[in-house]
Amino acid sequence: MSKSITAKNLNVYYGDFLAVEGVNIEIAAKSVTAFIGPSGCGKTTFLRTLNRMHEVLPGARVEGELLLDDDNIYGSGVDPVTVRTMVGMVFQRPNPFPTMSIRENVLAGYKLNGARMSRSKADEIVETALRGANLWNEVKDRLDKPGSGLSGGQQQRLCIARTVAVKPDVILMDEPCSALDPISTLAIEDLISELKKEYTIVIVTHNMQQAARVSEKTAFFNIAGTGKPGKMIEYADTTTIFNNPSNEQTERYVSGKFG
Amino acid sequence: MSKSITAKNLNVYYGDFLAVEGVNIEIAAKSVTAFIGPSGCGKTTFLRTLNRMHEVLPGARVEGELLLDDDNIYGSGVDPVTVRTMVGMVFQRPNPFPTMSIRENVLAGYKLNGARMSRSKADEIVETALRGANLWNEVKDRLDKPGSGLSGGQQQRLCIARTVAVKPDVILMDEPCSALDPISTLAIEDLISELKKEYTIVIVTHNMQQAARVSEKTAFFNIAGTGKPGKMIEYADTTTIFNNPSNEQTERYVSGKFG
Amino acid sequence: GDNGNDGEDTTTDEATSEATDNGTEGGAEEEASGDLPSAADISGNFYGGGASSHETAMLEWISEFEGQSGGAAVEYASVGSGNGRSGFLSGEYQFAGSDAAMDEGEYEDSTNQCGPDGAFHLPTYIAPIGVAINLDGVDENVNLDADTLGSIFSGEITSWDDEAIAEHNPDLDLPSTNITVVHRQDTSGTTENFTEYLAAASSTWEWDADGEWPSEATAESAEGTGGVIGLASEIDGAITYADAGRIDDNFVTVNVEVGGDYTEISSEAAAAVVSASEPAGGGAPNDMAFEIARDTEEAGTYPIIQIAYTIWCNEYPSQDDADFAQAFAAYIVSEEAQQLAADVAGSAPISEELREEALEAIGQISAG
Amino acid sequence: MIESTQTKNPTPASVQGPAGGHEPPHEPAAMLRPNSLTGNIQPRWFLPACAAVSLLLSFALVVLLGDAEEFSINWALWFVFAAVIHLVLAYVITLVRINRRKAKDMFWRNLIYVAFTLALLPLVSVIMSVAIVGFQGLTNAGFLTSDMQGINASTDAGTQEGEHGVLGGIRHAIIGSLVITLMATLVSVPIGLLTSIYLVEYSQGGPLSRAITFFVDVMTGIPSIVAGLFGAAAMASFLSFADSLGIPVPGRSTMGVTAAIALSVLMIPVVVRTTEEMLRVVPNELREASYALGVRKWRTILKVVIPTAISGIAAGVTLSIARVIGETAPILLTAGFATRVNWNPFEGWMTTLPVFIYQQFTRPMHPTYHDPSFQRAWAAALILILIVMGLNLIARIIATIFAPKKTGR
Amino acid sequence: MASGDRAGAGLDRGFAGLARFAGIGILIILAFVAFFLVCNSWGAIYHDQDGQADSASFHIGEFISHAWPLVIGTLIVSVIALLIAAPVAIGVALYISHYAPPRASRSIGYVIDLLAAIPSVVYGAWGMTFLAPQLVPLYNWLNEYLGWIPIFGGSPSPTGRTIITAGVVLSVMVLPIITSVCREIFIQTPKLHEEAALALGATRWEMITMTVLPFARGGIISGIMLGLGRALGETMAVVLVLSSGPIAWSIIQSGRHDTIPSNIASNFPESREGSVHWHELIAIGLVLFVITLLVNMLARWIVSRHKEFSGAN
Ligand SMILES: Nc1ncnc2c1ncn2[C@@H]1O[C@H](COP(=O)(O)OP(=O)(O)OP(=O)(O)O)[C@@H](O)[C@H]1O
Ligand SMILES: Nc1ncnc2c1ncn2[C@@H]1O[C@H](COP(=O)(O)OP(=O)(O)OP(=O)(O)O)[C@@H](O)[C@H]1O
Ligand SMILES: [Mg+2]
Ligand SMILES: [Mg+2]
Ligand SMILES: O=P([O-])([O-])[O-]
Repeated sequence: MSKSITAKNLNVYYGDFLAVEGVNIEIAAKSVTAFIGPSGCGKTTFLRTLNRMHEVLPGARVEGELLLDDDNIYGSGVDPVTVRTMVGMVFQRPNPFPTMSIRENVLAGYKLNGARMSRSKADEIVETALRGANLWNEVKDRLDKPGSGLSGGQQQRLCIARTVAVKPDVILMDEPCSALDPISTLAIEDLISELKKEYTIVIVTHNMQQAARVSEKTAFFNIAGTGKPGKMIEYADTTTIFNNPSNEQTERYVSGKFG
Repeated sequence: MSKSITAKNLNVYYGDFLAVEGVNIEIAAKSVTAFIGPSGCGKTTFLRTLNRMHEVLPGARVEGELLLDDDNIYGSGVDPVTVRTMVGMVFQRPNPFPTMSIRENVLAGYKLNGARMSRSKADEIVETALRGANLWNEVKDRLDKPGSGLSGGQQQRLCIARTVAVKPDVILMDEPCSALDPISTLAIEDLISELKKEYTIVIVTHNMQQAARVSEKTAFFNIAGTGKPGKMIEYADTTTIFNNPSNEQTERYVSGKFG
Repeated sequence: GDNGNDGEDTTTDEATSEATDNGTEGGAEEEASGDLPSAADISGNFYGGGASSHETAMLEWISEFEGQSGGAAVEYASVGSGNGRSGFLSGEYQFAGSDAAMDEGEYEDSTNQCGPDGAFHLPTYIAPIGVAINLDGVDENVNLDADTLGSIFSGEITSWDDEAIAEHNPDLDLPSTNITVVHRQDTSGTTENFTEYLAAASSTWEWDADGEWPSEATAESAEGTGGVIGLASEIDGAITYADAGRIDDNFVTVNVEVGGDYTEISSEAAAAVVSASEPAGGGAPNDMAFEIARDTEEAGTYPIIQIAYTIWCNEYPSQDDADFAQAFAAYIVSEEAQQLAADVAGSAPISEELREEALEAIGQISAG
Repeated sequence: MIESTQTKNPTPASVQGPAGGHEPPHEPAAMLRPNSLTGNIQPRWFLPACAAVSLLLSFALVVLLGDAEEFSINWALWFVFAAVIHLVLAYVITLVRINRRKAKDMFWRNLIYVAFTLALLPLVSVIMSVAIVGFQGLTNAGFLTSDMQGINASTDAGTQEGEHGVLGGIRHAIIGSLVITLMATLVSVPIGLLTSIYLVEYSQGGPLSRAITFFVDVMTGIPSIVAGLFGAAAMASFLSFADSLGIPVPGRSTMGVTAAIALSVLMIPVVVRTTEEMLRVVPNELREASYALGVRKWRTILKVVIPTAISGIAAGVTLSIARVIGETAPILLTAGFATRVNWNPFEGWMTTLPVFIYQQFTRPMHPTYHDPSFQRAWAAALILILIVMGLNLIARIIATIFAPKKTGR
Repeated sequence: MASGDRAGAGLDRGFAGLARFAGIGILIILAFVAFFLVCNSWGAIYHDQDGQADSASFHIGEFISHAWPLVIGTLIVSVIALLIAAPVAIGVALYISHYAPPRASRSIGYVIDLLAAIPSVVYGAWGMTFLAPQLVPLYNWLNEYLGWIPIFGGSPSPTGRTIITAGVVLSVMVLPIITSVCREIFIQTPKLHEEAALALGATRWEMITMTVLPFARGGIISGIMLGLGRALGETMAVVLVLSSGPIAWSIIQSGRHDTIPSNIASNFPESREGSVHWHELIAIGLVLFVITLLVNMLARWIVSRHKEFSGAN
């Protein structure tokens, strides 16, 4: 499991609008990488290119190369679905399936793909995933209730459980903890630390402390102004970014002096 | 403007499920109060009772008294609509009106009564509100574009601008910064500090530092277990809660030792 | 189903009387035309469609015929004469019912389905068209001549106590109620025959014969015979025209002036007009289409009639079909069947001469 | 309530915003923010009371306006007056006691209530008309279990003379309706649903999708009789074509399946338009959630998008079935008019309930004694309504099983 | 990893192909219908003078003078139907989605759906036997007090079988269609947006105008178009209810006005296939087709003007 990611000169467009420009990054396998940067700078946009979710939007397209280990996921003949089974994603807004129960939500990755499994096997997957997302105790008595009846935080953890359940190689997380309380956040962070033994993890966060706590490397994105494309300004070890950034913008951002 | 809030023995139900039990709290006018607590403990639920948004859900109901200054907002003959004009709310998830442009979103509250205002007056309101929410520079060139085309953080700031624009007495904020980057967060926090000169503000947050930074008083909510009702455990000055809480649960929570 | 049996039970007395009829008549027919297959030998399905005027009689005939047959099933769809003829010509129907005779083009088309001799008409349903009046205070038939009828239906006379009406009815105390003309809104054979009469016999009626009511003379209209009767019975002072059999007790009818006398509507008077009419000529060898003598001055005739035809192939693709057609057509023209139609639908049975001519024609039906 | 006057005339202090220093007080804020909690709402008894008063007043008005000699009530007029008085009364009282916004809210709320009542009136009226006569027809022996074979004017004459009750039944028409509608549904729903899936999920506004949308719109305007003509003509040419190829085919194009084709032409656009609309409102984030799990698009559509929209789709399908199951004109031209049961849509004629109703209603069996035919017609109408109701119920049950569980935010 | 699981990708393409094929299928069906109509309409404007063969010529003017009163009649009846049905239907849909007690709303929706279940023949029968007589006093009243307006002039119908009655009956028939579509869309309005409006202190009606109605715009128009399609094409109900005739100003007179479908249905059974009259009937069917097309294009245009503000994002 787990793969490395390499972006080479990646430009990301919404129709004619260049949202992110010229990203070059190398993300090692079995590591946690954090993306930080001000709102609107293109963190989400870039993250979505890593599992080809970007192209789901009409008119959205990508230029450049993006290698998963050695394969260009934007190469011809590459099936985006295969990419997405390898690269899982947790969204900024929790989005459990409203037609499904909590249990079904966790199993969605299997069930939606038509996988058949024994009841006990399924139970095991559900429990492992929900425990991993620190949600098991809260929902174990109402696994058959709809997932949309949970609180925001519970919903987000449900979405994490759902992603982890299918065991991808890479997990992308778009501000996964922004709706969580510190305890759940801590649990998710623990989970991340544990997952990184096996998976490559990329996380977008606004919480510097979190970035500092969980990630080994950090990429700082910034945007020169509205209508301008976002750019990756600096990419280095997390400690370097937070303590000794080489770029002045980064320095100002991490020290909160920005804007 | 600005009003005090007093809850007396407030029980909040979803149908038969008692979600929050026996809350007694006195929130002074022109102050900032933070609600903290683990996910699912009923912070959002309780907050929504403060402007009678709770009853919008079918089957949801409230027992007890809730005084705005001296008037029980759950008293007979009280119009929930009036309550909501006095008590504004920013939601956990940004929810700009998708069918309106950015400009219209900000003016939405004014447009309600079909009030006619001059173009320049409207422009002024829009600019003031957007500046206050630290969004003006990012959107000033696309005020006529739909609000849903913004990034998550931009959307949330738009919602704050929309709420502030109508100048309510009390502003409730349900994790308003959970989708924001530090800079926007800082701006919102500044905004809160400024607003509290005139308004009463209640904010739900998972970010202890934020609670510590912006609030004068903090209420800690907790839940004994799943299916049990959430309770307000402790309510005191923020410094007391964070440095010298009288309750052991609070102490464990704020020090991150919980769970 | 079960109910079908009930239905048959109820008609047992008729059926027995028919059976005896059949015994004598059927025998006579067979002698006359030689080799007409009898109903009892017939089975299978047979489809027909066309004029709705036929429908009531046709359903009677079908029930009886099926009862006598060895498992035959006949269906008749009342889709209108035009559709009936189209369906027949395209082979959907094995026979058609039509209020009007085929024109030349249709006759030519019929050679596609019906062999080189094409198709021919049988006058199987002769129906007097009654002029019905719903007028409070009048419960005797009203006497009118063609000119007055023309004036009434073209909307020139608007009140029942008009001079022109009173003149014909010295004994009637006519109220001053407004006249409401009710006519068919759909194109119909009834309208065509009625306007044909008015056009031929009335000097006050300005329009040509047509299946569609002239839009200049428009008044209240309704769909179908049932529609006009239903509507006219709701309006005091209404006058309409309809298949005699469908005019109920809410109405009085018009005795039409012919040759100085007022003829009351009746089967005999209707049949008399057919005798006075000429064959149309042309068409298939044994065709029996008619040119009705609308403007006859022969006393005791009732000239507002319509002759509805059934149309048959001279040559059917299979022997089964030919046998079926012969047996069913022969049944339809039989005295028994014609009397049955007269009883239930108020039609005029065809005369003995016509029947013989018809059986002659039916005998010519062959298989190709 | 006591402070209502105060509400309308807020003191300057109450309208001043936080930035009020440099901002003159303006009207909007005043109306947005009344400074009293109470008195801004009408008491619970207000609406019923107002309605009662309106009913009484309009009753008086109707009686006054009506014939002086003859005491009669025009129900329609009563309803209209009552509705108008209620609307105006509630509006004015609210305007005077509270404010314009509340009055407007009150007005629209009442208008919606009136609209709802208005919609119920014809429903009740039609159902009563159908049910009263229809129920009588239903009680006739064998009405559901027999067909019309052998039923004719003589039969009804027998009924008139009291020899027996109303005979004949609609078994053949029920079977015809179900078979033909089922076939039309089997053709239309998959085509319609797939097309709307194509429009919503696959096409990105390309020329093909624009062409489809355009032509589907056009199809909604096909008069049903033209659809019937088309069905008959299409089947006839298909049969002659197939025949010329030597494929064994039925000799006549008049049969159940031809009617089903004609109905499909009418049904497809309804299915497409309703389901398209329902698919469009499924939030994109659900699709993305599914894609992100590595689920293929077709599975996402089938297992996420469609279940989320299922209740709307079910409603649309029911609507389209209801739309065609009541068709008369196209059936006559395509399926003929049978008096007996025929299960086989590929051979022989069939009858459907609307055709039967139309025939019994417009051309009663007996020339002058119409009662039995009318009874059959209304009873058949009642059965038809019950059938569609049943279908509706089934659709709803299906919808509820798969529908989003509507709890939470 | 280059090509992943081929079977899965194949299925995906297969499904996409299937969906596309269904769309193309519709185009083909429609092409056939259009071909059928156009072919058979041609004879209405290009034919020989009665009886005289080989003297075929164009008779466009004749056809137009035959068709335009029917077009007007059809439009009148549809406009009346929509004017009554659309507001009521939106009201009913709102009642079901936002005003009725939550428990009751399902069954109420079901009850309204029942209206769609009633076959048009029954509406026709109901309209002619029950509704039409009820409306006579209204027509008399309109004629007496508003008779100076041409549309209420003439002599009011004694039976009530007028174009306006037909319009009312049609409005009842299209009501459930519009209601059903609108209701389903209204229910889909995101709670989040509704709550946003309420939190700003909107009254229920203001919340509806701010969020529900804009969100449902496309759906409402779709529903209305579906209803219009039904109104334009409705045959039997109009045949039974309307006492038809030539066009006139007054809409409360009977024996006046006719609609395209009812005219086709009334005259079709007696017209011989291939005759000029038969071609004319098909041609006015084609005209109805074109009318629908124009109306729908207008509707699409209205919806598309606000596309970027649609509710799905
Ligand atoms: N669907 C879209 N169409 C067009 N532009 C978009 C779209 N989504 C985002 N954008 C624009 O692209 C830019 C980058 O947005 P993105 O959502 O990636 O920011 P972000 O860094 O994730 O911000 P946040 O921290 O607020 O989530 C922004 O200017 C945004 O307005
Ligand atoms: N609509 C609802 N119906 C039933 N139960 C609900 C509903 N919304 C929330 N609950 C339950 O009420 C409890 C309190 O939920 P609430 O959303 O108030 O938590 P919270 O403290 O805001 O959590 P978070 O920090 O995750 O937002 C939870 O157990 C939740 O599952
Ligand atoms: Mg983002
Ligand atoms: Mg919450
Ligand atoms: O028999 P009709 O053509 O007059 O209906």
